[in-house]
Amino acid sequence: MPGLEDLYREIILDHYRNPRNRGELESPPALRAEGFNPLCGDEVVIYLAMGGDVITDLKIAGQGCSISQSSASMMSAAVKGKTLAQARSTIRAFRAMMSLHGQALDGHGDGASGGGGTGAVGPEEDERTGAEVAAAEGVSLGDLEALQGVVKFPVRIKCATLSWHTLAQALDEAEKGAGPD
Amino acid sequence: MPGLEDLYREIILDHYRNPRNRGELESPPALRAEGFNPLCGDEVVIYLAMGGDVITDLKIAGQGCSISQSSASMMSAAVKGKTLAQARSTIRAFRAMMSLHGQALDGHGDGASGGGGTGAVGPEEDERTGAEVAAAEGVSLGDLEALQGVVKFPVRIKCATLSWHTLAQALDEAEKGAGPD
Amino acid sequence: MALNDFGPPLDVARIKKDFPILDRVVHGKRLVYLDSASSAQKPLPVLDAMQRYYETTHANVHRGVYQIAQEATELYEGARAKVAAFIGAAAPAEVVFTKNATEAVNLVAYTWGRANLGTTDAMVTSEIEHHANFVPWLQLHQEKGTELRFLPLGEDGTLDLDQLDQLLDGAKLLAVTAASNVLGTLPPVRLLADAAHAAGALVLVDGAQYVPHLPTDVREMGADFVAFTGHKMLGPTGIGALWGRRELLESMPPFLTGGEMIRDVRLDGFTTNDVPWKFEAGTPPIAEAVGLGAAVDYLNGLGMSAVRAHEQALTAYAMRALKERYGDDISIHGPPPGSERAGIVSFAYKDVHAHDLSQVLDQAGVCVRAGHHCAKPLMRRLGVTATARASFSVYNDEADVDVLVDAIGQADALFG
Amino acid sequence: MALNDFGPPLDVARIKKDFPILDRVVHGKRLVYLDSASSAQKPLPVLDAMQRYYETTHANVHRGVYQIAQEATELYEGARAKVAAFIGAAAPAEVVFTKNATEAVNLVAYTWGRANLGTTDAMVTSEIEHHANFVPWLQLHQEKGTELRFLPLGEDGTLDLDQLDQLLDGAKLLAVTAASNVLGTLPPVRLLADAAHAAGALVLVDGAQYVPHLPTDVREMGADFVAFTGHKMLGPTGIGALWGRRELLESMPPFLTGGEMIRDVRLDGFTTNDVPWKFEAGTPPIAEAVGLGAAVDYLNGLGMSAVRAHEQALTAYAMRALKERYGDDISIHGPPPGSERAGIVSFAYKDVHAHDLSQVLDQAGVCVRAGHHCAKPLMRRLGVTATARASFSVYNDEADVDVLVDAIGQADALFG
Ligand SMILES: Cc1ncc(COP(=O)(O)O)c(C=O)c1O
Ligand SMILES: Cc1ncc(COP(=O)(O)O)c(C=O)c1O
Ligand code: FES
Ligand code: FES
Repeated sequence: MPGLEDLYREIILDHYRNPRNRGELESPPALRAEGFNPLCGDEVVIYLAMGGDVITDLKIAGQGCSISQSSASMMSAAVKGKTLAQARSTIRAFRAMMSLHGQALDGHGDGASGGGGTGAVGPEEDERTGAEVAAAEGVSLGDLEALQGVVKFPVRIKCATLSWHTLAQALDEAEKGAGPD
Repeated sequence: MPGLEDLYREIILDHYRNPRNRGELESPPALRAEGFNPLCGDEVVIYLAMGGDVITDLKIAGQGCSISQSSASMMSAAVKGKTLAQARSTIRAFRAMMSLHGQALDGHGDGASGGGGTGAVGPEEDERTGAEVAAAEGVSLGDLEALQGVVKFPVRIKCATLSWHTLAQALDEAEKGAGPD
Repeated sequence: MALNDFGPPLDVARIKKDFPILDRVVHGKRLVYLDSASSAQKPLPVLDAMQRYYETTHANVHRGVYQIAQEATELYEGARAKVAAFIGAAAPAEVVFTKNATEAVNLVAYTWGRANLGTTDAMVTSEIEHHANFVPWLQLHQEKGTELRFLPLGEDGTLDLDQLDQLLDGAKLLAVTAASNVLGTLPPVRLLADAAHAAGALVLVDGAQYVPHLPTDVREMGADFVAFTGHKMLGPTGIGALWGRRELLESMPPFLTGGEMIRDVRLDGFTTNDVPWKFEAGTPPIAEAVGLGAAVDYLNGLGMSAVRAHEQALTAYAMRALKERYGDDISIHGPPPGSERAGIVSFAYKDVHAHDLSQVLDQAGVCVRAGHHCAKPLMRRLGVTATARASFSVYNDEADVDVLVDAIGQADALFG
Repeated sequence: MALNDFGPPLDVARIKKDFPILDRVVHGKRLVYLDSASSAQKPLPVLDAMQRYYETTHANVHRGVYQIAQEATELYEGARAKVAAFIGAAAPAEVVFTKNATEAVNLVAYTWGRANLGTTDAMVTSEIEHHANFVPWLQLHQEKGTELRFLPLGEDGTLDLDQLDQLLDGAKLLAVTAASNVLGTLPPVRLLADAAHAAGALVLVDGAQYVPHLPTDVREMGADFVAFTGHKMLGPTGIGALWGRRELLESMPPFLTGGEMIRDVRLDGFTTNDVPWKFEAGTPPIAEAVGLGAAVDYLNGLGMSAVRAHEQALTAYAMRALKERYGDDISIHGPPPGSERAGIVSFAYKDVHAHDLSQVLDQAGVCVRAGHHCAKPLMRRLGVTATARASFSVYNDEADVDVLVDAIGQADALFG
């Protein structure tokens, strides 16, 4: 049976106590996306400033538990300054790490046992581990690997993935904005 | 555990094989009432000819199981030629005999365990036995007492009472017709 | 799965041991349960799974952070995954747990139906439907004025498809059973579904009598919705299921509202959860899902092809035995011997009323259903008010049929 | 029954032995189950009644002539009679079995509500409702334009009744909880019902958190409808109930349609069965009714006054203990100590998120719920997104509370 130490790693608590990139950006011009965890009612808001293909700034607002807050904080550190494509790769690797292989309700990971998702999970999920996907994508999850223990606590998976789903939405917006329209 | 002999007494089978007063009357002038057993889909139709206060003729049509057919036949024999008041007394006594004291779904007997009644049972039901009610009402159930065994087969109670509910409806009609309107 | 891809045949003697109720004695006789089409009996693994759930794991699902709530949620969602795999659903999210098959059909009628059907539309159903797949459409017809049409019963006990294309013309829905609970008829669902889709209609299949007895692949069926029920497939009472194509379920408005099915609620509005939870308002039948999951495991253990082969053989045996013993004194409704039918035999003996016959059989320990079987339009079509019906499951064998056949003649003593 | 007409006090040590799950060990600790407001645990007599039912008597109800079908029907209808007596109904026919409390409320909204409420009418509910007694009215408001008004939460954790008469003016329905699942608040239902009736409104009471814990007399409550649920009253999942005044139930159109709820069906129309069956389409939760009947027997055996006295004392003890140990680091929502409340304590510890707190408590074997408790409008009103909630039942004692109180401080190690 997993213990608390699997969940609340020191790095996680540190990001929770000292969240990085907390705040807001003026929107517009910044993109704004909201995510919602129906299980608990917690909410995350992401502000995204793009310079061409690059995430030049990113801020996080909203509230939630230690897992969601630290995951958002680590995510912000991981993708700030990165290109859209790099951010997508990181999302893929993180989602792979968070997925419960074979148990998923919709056949592609995430929240096998959660009463409700926070938005559709993309069909890009696969059967590889997070590390495998990270290697294949050429990204490093770094600190984020501390969140691996969350998988052992299925109802908390939504906490960890909340900000990532929201980021994915924001990136979709960003690409739509940049697209030929 | 009750056996078949409790249910299918010889008198009952005799009435089933040789039903009394089977047929129809022209209506109008005869009153016509239909009863329906939702459990099995069987139906009884009663034709009632009144001469003032007296049931001068009565015919039974429709179809059903041996219990419902014989009960209707015996009923027709018991009330034909009787006054409205006498017929009501007989109905009361018969219903009392058929009621499952204390088990009834609606607090007044009849079909404690049947999925659906064939119409509201009047509030005149009481806690006395059929014989007590018959004595108090000054009527004799006679052959009808053979139906007592049906009470041990709760789902068949509706079979036995089907024609009686229908008769009660017909009498209501008759009284309305005779009333000051 | 091909129907003739049999696993080992059923070892009924061993199977009977899994069903404690079969040890029961009534009127001094062993219980011969031939009413599984009404409700099936439950094997010990199903009862044990529920008992164990309550004794070690019960908690409300989906929201609890603590250990047993997590375990309960995994068991509940795990059961959904088992049921989904059992019927060939694309994903567990396509399986909505309801209280029975009836609620499953009503769910579609109240949501997709109310949202999509109007006065100028038509629905097609059939004359052989159970009330569960008929009254909801009649109610909708009365409320919305949507035309209701019927595939008629043919002379041979199957649906008469001569007018199929005309009937489907302008229809938005075909609601049809995959197996008649009275006649045992197995309509050609795939053919009907293809015709309906070609005509632009969606297809709801009543699988209540099919899913428990034949290998089922909802996608091969070509259906858009399939309704079925736990208690007829060796599972507990209190649970049924609606399978629906995911995009359809997602496009439908919610039905029952309250906890669990929402994403957010404000004083002035609410948003809905993802499927399937969007349609599961309130505390779901948790222990019942666990039991249903165990029932699916049990059936998979036997092999659905073997189940079908067994029940098919037993049905043929019963029809033969009845005719051999009673000749013209017995008449059997539905498809003639030799044709495809589910393990259901409706019959009449002389002019003994079905309820009287059932009462006589009860004295011999034999449980058969008598009545209209919740298919009154079909009864009127057959010109009867009631039939006696024997139906078979994995725990029945030829000895059971023999007891039935012997006992029927006992009606002569009373009604001969 | 007067609240101070106590039977003997509960012997919790003996009661605990009836609940096998309490022997469970999680994370090396004994299970301390403090989430009964979410779902209660089940005593052996309830589990045994269901097991015995399946092992000896199962058959579909209401139609079978044979012995076990008759017995099953008697057990099912007998359970209805027990439930009816438990809540003081005038007759068993006033109790409709549903799948849960949520369906019970929806039943009224879909039938009586759709038939009787229009654009010019108003409904009154409150800010402290569970989604089950809120979203159905919101949905009806969205569909029919019926105005929806709210009794506000007052400063003292009870409903603010200052505007009661204005709110009820022109209202046709008051839908209010008898016990808040978050705050433990016990609104003055009789007073509210009298005012509503005076204004010409019907009264639906959400009894989900009341019926399991306080002596209930639906007629003394003055209600027209009361919804409640089996799994919160020591009964199984998969069953709930709607009590309604008989004339009202009789006057309402049907809801779910199909088998069992009909009197007759033709291709062009149907007539409905008598109440309560009119509202019980399809195969009902039979084993679950048997289990619920056994739960009612169990509660009656303890005595509902004694149950209430026990839970009230335990709640007061918990509130005192939490405050004594943690002072201002703990804040408790709802009515202040000393006032009436159900056995429910929602609290916050420092600024630890409720889910993190619940996760810490789980390591100590303590099950408490964290979240919005399906009462999001109330959460917004309280200005929080979630609370931690401990709730009590007959199998809890002061030792359980002590484990909870001790464990809370362990959050400091992580979040201090
Ligand atoms: C006050 C209240 N009403 C209604 C409900 C709904 O009960 P169920 O989920 O059994 O439908 C609950 C339980 O969550 C509740 O606490
Ligand atoms: C063909 C068919 N459809 C639907 C049903 C309804 O199932 P349930 O009563 O479980 O809702 C039945 C069972 O009686 C049936 O035989
Ligand atoms: S509990 Fe809400 S995000 Fe973790
Ligand atoms: S079975 Fe229909 S009246 Fe007896």
